[in-house]
Amino acid sequence: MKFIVAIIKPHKLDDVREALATVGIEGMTASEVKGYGRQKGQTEIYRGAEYQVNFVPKMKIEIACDDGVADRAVEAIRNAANTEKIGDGKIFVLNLENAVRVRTGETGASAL
Amino acid sequence: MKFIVAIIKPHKLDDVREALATVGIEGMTASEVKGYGRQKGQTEIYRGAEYQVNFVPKMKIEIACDDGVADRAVEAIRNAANTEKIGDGKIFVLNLENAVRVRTGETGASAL
Amino acid sequence: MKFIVAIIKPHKLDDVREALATVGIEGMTASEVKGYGRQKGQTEIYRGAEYQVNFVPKMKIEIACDDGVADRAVEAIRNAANTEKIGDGKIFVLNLENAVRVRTGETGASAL
Amino acid sequence: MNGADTAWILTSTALVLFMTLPGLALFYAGLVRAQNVLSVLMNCFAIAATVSVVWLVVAYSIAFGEGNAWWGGLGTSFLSGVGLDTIRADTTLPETLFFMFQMTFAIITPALIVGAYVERIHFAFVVAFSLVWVVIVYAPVVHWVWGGGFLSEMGLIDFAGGVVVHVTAGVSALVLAIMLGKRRGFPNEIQPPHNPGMVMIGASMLWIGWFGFNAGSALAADGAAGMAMTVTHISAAAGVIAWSAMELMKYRKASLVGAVTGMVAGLATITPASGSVGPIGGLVLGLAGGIVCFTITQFVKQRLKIDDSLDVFAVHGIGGALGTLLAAIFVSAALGGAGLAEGMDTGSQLGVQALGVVVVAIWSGVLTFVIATVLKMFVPFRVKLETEVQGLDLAMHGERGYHNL
Amino acid sequence: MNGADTAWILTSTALVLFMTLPGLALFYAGLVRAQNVLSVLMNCFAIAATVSVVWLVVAYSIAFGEGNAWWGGLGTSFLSGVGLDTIRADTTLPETLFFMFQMTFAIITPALIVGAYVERIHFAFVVAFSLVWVVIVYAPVVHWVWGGGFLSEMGLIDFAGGVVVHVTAGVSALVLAIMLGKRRGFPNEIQPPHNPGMVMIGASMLWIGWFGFNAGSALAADGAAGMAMTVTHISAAAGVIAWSAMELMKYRKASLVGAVTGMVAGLATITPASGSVGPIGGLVLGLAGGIVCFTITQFVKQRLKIDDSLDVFAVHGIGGALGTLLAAIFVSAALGGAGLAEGMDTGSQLGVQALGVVVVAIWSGVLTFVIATVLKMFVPFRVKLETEVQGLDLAMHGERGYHNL
Amino acid sequence: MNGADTAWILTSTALVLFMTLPGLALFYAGLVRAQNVLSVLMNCFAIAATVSVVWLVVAYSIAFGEGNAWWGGLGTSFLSGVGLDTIRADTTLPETLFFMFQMTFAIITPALIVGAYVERIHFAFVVAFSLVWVVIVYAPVVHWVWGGGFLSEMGLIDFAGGVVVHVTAGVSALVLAIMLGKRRGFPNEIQPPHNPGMVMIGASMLWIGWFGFNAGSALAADGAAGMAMTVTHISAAAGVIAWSAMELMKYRKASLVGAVTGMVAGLATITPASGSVGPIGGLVLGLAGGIVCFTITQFVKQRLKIDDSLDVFAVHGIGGALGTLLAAIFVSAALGGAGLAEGMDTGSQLGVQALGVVVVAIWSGVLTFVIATVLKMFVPFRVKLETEVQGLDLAMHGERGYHNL
Ligand SMILES: Nc1ncnc2c1ncn2[C@@H]1O[C@H](COP(=O)(O)OP(=O)(O)O)[C@@H](O)[C@H]1O
Ligand SMILES: Nc1ncnc2c1ncn2[C@@H]1O[C@H](COP(=O)(O)OP(=O)(O)O)[C@@H](O)[C@H]1O
Ligand SMILES: Nc1ncnc2c1ncn2[C@@H]1O[C@H](COP(=O)(O)OP(=O)(O)O)[C@@H](O)[C@H]1O
Repeated sequence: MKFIVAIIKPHKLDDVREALATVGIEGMTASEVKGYGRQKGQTEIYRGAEYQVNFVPKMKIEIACDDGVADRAVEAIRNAANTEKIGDGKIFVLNLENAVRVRTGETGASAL
Repeated sequence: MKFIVAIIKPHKLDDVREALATVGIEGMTASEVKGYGRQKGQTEIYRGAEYQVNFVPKMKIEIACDDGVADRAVEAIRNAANTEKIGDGKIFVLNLENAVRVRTGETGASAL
Repeated sequence: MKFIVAIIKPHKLDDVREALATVGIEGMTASEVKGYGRQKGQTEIYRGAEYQVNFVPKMKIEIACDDGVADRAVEAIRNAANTEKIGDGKIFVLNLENAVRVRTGETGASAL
Repeated sequence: MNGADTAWILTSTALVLFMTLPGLALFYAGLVRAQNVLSVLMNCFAIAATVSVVWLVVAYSIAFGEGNAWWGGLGTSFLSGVGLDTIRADTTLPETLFFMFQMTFAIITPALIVGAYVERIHFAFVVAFSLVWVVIVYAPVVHWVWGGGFLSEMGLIDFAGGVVVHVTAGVSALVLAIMLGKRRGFPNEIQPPHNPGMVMIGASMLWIGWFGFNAGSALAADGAAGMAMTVTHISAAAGVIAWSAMELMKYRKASLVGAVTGMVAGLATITPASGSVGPIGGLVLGLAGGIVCFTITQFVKQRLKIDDSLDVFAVHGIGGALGTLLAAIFVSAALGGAGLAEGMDTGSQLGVQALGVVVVAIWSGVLTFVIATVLKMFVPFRVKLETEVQGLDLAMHGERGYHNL
Repeated sequence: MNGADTAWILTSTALVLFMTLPGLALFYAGLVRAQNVLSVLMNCFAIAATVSVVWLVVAYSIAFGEGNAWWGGLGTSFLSGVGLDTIRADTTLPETLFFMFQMTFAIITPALIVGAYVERIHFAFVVAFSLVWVVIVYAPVVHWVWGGGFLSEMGLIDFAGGVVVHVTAGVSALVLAIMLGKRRGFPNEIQPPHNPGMVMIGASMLWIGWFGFNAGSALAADGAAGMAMTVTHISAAAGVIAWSAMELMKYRKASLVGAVTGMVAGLATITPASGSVGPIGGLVLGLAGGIVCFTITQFVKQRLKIDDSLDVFAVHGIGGALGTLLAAIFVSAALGGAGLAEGMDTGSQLGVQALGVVVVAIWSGVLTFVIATVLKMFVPFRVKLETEVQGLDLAMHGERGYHNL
Repeated sequence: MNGADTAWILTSTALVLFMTLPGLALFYAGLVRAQNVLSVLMNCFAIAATVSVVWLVVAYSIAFGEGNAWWGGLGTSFLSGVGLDTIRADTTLPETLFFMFQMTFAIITPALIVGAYVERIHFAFVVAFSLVWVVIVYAPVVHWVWGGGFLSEMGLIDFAGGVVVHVTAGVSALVLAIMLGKRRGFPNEIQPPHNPGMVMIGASMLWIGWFGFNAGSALAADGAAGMAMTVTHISAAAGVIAWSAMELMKYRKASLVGAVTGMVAGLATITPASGSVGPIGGLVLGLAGGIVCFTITQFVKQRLKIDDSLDVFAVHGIGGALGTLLAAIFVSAALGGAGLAEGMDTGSQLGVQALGVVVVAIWSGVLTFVIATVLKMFVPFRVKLETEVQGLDLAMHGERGYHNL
């Protein structure tokens, strides 16, 4: 199984969720994060001084999925999150050794 | 070593923490996340309209541990987090290549 | 490639970011987390009662990088985050199978 | 000059300004997304500051100068001729104080319109529009109703501004909302209020401040003020109960935002009638306001699909109009009211009330359309989609509402 | 009618309503978990709205109608017979205004009880209980003490409601807390206040509003109001100092929530005495209130293990009772007070004070038990454990307090 | 005694206390890091409580006792000799009320200084310093200007405290900021305000409360109060416009925090002149205040690199001094003012004004230096670096501002 970590623009969350549904992925975990990279944060002003904000708000999505759908999942995320602008984000794929559903104790793919 | 990522119901955090202590795990990192899955969020009402909330509040716990205790850790989390209700969450196990304690520079299991 | 997860003290974020730049890492994702470990939280008082706070605020930084720089990255984080006090944090290194840049679709190291 | 009346109106002036700063600002800011909270607060704050100066420069004179049946002229611009000891005609108050008390109404009226265009309008347009609107739309209507103009001549009952404040703001809001267009995602993907507690704080301040608004409109510390305060309070309470009851029937849950919205509906409805009706009237008007505004709110958004984002028309416009009409009925002594002016019967009074509502609604709607059409040639009207998505706070004002990192 | 007195009581009415909306609501809401913030605000808001109507319909009449030594009867229901020019007997105020001023007390008293049952009670019970309680428990006590009933006949000193407001609310709160049971996790795993800043905002509004509560109870704009405001303020300040000193001794830290709780203790303690004592009396009562309430708070929660969640009994009940007793001592001219009523000596006055406290405490406790016992047969009393765990906001009201995603 | 005047000053007292609790507290707390929000609120709250007691014990007597040209002596300590019916000399008010009204000024003045030392000072020092400062620095200056002391003899115009409140606080703040040193990271890595919305709420309360501050300083409900309220409001509005205009020119964005800071600048500037100038004067003073304070704010922080963290000197000190000087010009009847006192011409008045500012500035600066130098031998002055990094809330007060986990 794979553990996919995607960093996207916050307002793209719903689009990505729907895109993943189309490839059969019905579960995910999202969290607010702050990103640093090529895309620079806007400046903030405060009483006549300007402050560079280094980190920009991003959404992180974590998805555990079967090896089989991993590539399609990545593709789906990419298409849904893409705005052709710097800062659209990244998708990271890690290997997932095991998964367990707390409620039932099912393990492996059937736990997803 | 293993890197365990558990998604649980927020109010189960303390129970899980205590359960992990019983298997000798004294360190973990928790964060608030929003989960999407079988469990659907409650609806919110606003001036005569109803809104479906897609994501439900969850707690994410990350635990690095030695291979030896990994299974017992997963079991401990499962038992502590289980309420037999949909939405109890998932436990994901990834391989952890290395760990370093910032303060001392210790690496591997001794860094945990 | 490697996926580095560092748990540090919140006020060290900027130091770590700068340290990573010196080893050529220009991208990262940060998030607020709560940590549990040797360092105990301060107590809070409320109307004549004292409460032990189990979790202390920490910052989590996630960095995807090429195998080549991984060790230097870990070293850089360690030096920047170190205050020689309990609770300075941990650095975890996982294997990263693939990375994709949403905007361009580039994969692998060139996506970082 | 009467010291007691002066003391109460000094207080009322503070109360009514408090309704806008921070009352209404919080009420509205809590209803939007977290990324737009500051822009809403800034809209209200900037309107308060700029309208105050315009009121001094010209609007007060247009509203309350000698003038004729249509406007007050420019004779009192910059309060010329008004000194420490000048008493406002037909009152027992220093004219400076009367000027201030009325200014607080001139501030909150355009601020009410903010609810129509939040989360997508350009800040420059907000300021430009509000200033022009106060001079061209609001000030003349004030003169017609309270400045001795033709509607007061006809005997229109509008004690504290059902027509002057709520109908003008409500109708103008509806027109602007249509011209500006919907927010991205409206109506289905709109996010619920980011901070209902903030909404409740603002609502509570509106409730308290409304005592200055309605009881202050007695312009005296007397029984009329006491009765106005009483019916105002009862109507607010009845509005809360009515709206919550509707929600309970529909969802088996009563929401906080619903309860406070019902309060505003009850208050907007009693406003024109607060000098005429008795406690029973207050009760009925509040219930009616809550039920009717609840229904219209859904009609406008779900049927008409108009994104009058914070329901200015449905709550203020409709509430104010409803109260203006019902005033003709509950003014009757038989229903515990102050009694009809002599020469008037319920029918004729109802006619005057209806006329007042219609004339002012048309005036506000048409002129708002004209003003906005002209202004948007010179001032940016709506922000870019990307700005709307990111939120206005950072893009328009270089600030973020909540910093925790 | 006296215009100056009317002006001040119009203001005081606004101030006392401000104590509940949003003052007390914020004070309580900041103390609970983030998942219950809206339910607390909603409890206070719903109580304000529904009690207002009940006050008009029947409670005011029971409290202030002609009646006899025990109750005021139903003759003044719906303010029948009260018009624009009706003056309230023994005052210089329009009766409508007196009605409004007293209403704000009838609102805050049941709202104080909210602190006992937060985070686990069912919303339907809150509304039902509060309405019945105001009619059956509160209104009669008001009549006994302020409406010419038997306690006023006996010469009980309770200027602004130590017995009428704080003892009734405090004792009823304790009884409800016991009947309802502890919150999950009480006492060891209770979370600290989710937003102490919100608590401080509410507390500040309570401090300001209390000027209307105590100085307003002079029912006039005169030296008595000035002195009442002075001793009230000094007592609040002394309460802050006393509570903070206790914390510093115990933890070497003074907390914000502790400081504002001491303020409330000082204010509750001075309330009954604010028409009788001088500045020194205010200072002593505030210090006494802070120290005693601090001690009782811990006794109730840590010894008795009763989850009177926000310490309504320990702070209001005890503070109000303490002040009522001390009033008998510090009323003496020798201590800068207004002096004992003739025919009274300190001993006899103390007897009357003690009697008043005991009678009202028993009345409130017993009737609260009866009302709750009966009501819970018809209305859900406590929410399901799962709802309690998730928080009441979403389950009861379909809203969440903070939206950042 | 005059009931109407009493009614208005009762209200004004509530309004001015409201400026500090919670107005100023929120204004400042929103500007700091989230980890210090409670410490700022606690500083203001603790100052309010402790200064109140000191005011009763000794400071009021020093300020307003009989005394001589330099101080009022100790004769009125504990309000000895002041009863229910005592009328304050040269007023129509009960002396208890005059005592309370002036107390609210004594509370807010040291609270203003809080802005200089936030995020790094030790709580014990805040309390100790504020108490000593009120007695030694503030009370005598009050006597000189309002208590019949030498500056009032000379004819200094300071209606509501440009010199007494703003210059004393501003200069003392600057001295403390220099002595205490910069916050870690100043000036480049300072974080922007953690909650600008909270700043705006506080600012709005300051605006409303300032009506009590300035119009209340008329000590009567009359035309003078009406005019003071008018010029105060206009100046606040003009300050907002001026500051926002400066920001727009510099960044093409107008921020909310900037707008509200301009408001404070406009209000500080009009304060001393609010009894002397007309509407035009109010407009000019507000614009001048906004522009000058905007410039000085940047000069102090970016040039002088002094971490007067929340710009107390630049906004209050400079604003108050500027207004004191301009009062000499805009008092002239030709400019719509009340006219110069006889025997005075603009030049001589300007001289008196300048003298007042300089004398009080030196007095405040030197004594603040002495007090702080002595106190820090006994009380911890600045917290440890680690505490500063973690934030003061948890370390000093055992609480956290925001709990969501
Ligand atoms: N090396 C990295 N490791 C982890 N996260 C990264 C890394 N580089 C970028 N990110 C995340 O991806 C986001 C977008 O990256 P950025 O360089 O700004 O634009 P782009 O995605 O177009 O390359 C960043 O805000 C950050 O959250
Ligand atoms: N495929 C997945 N990848 C990552 N997280 C998931 C996935 N599926 C579910 N989750 C997380 O687990 C939580 C519980 O899953 P859900 O399907 O609601 O119930 P259950 O755990 O009983 O199957 C979700 O809210 C989400 O946070
Ligand atoms: N086994 C673990 N798995 C995941 N995170 C851990 C683990 N142990 C500690 N941490 C994180 O590292 C932080 C610091 O660890 P702690 O034991 O307090 O001090 P130190 O880093 O000096 O050993 C903790 O607050 C927690 O966030």
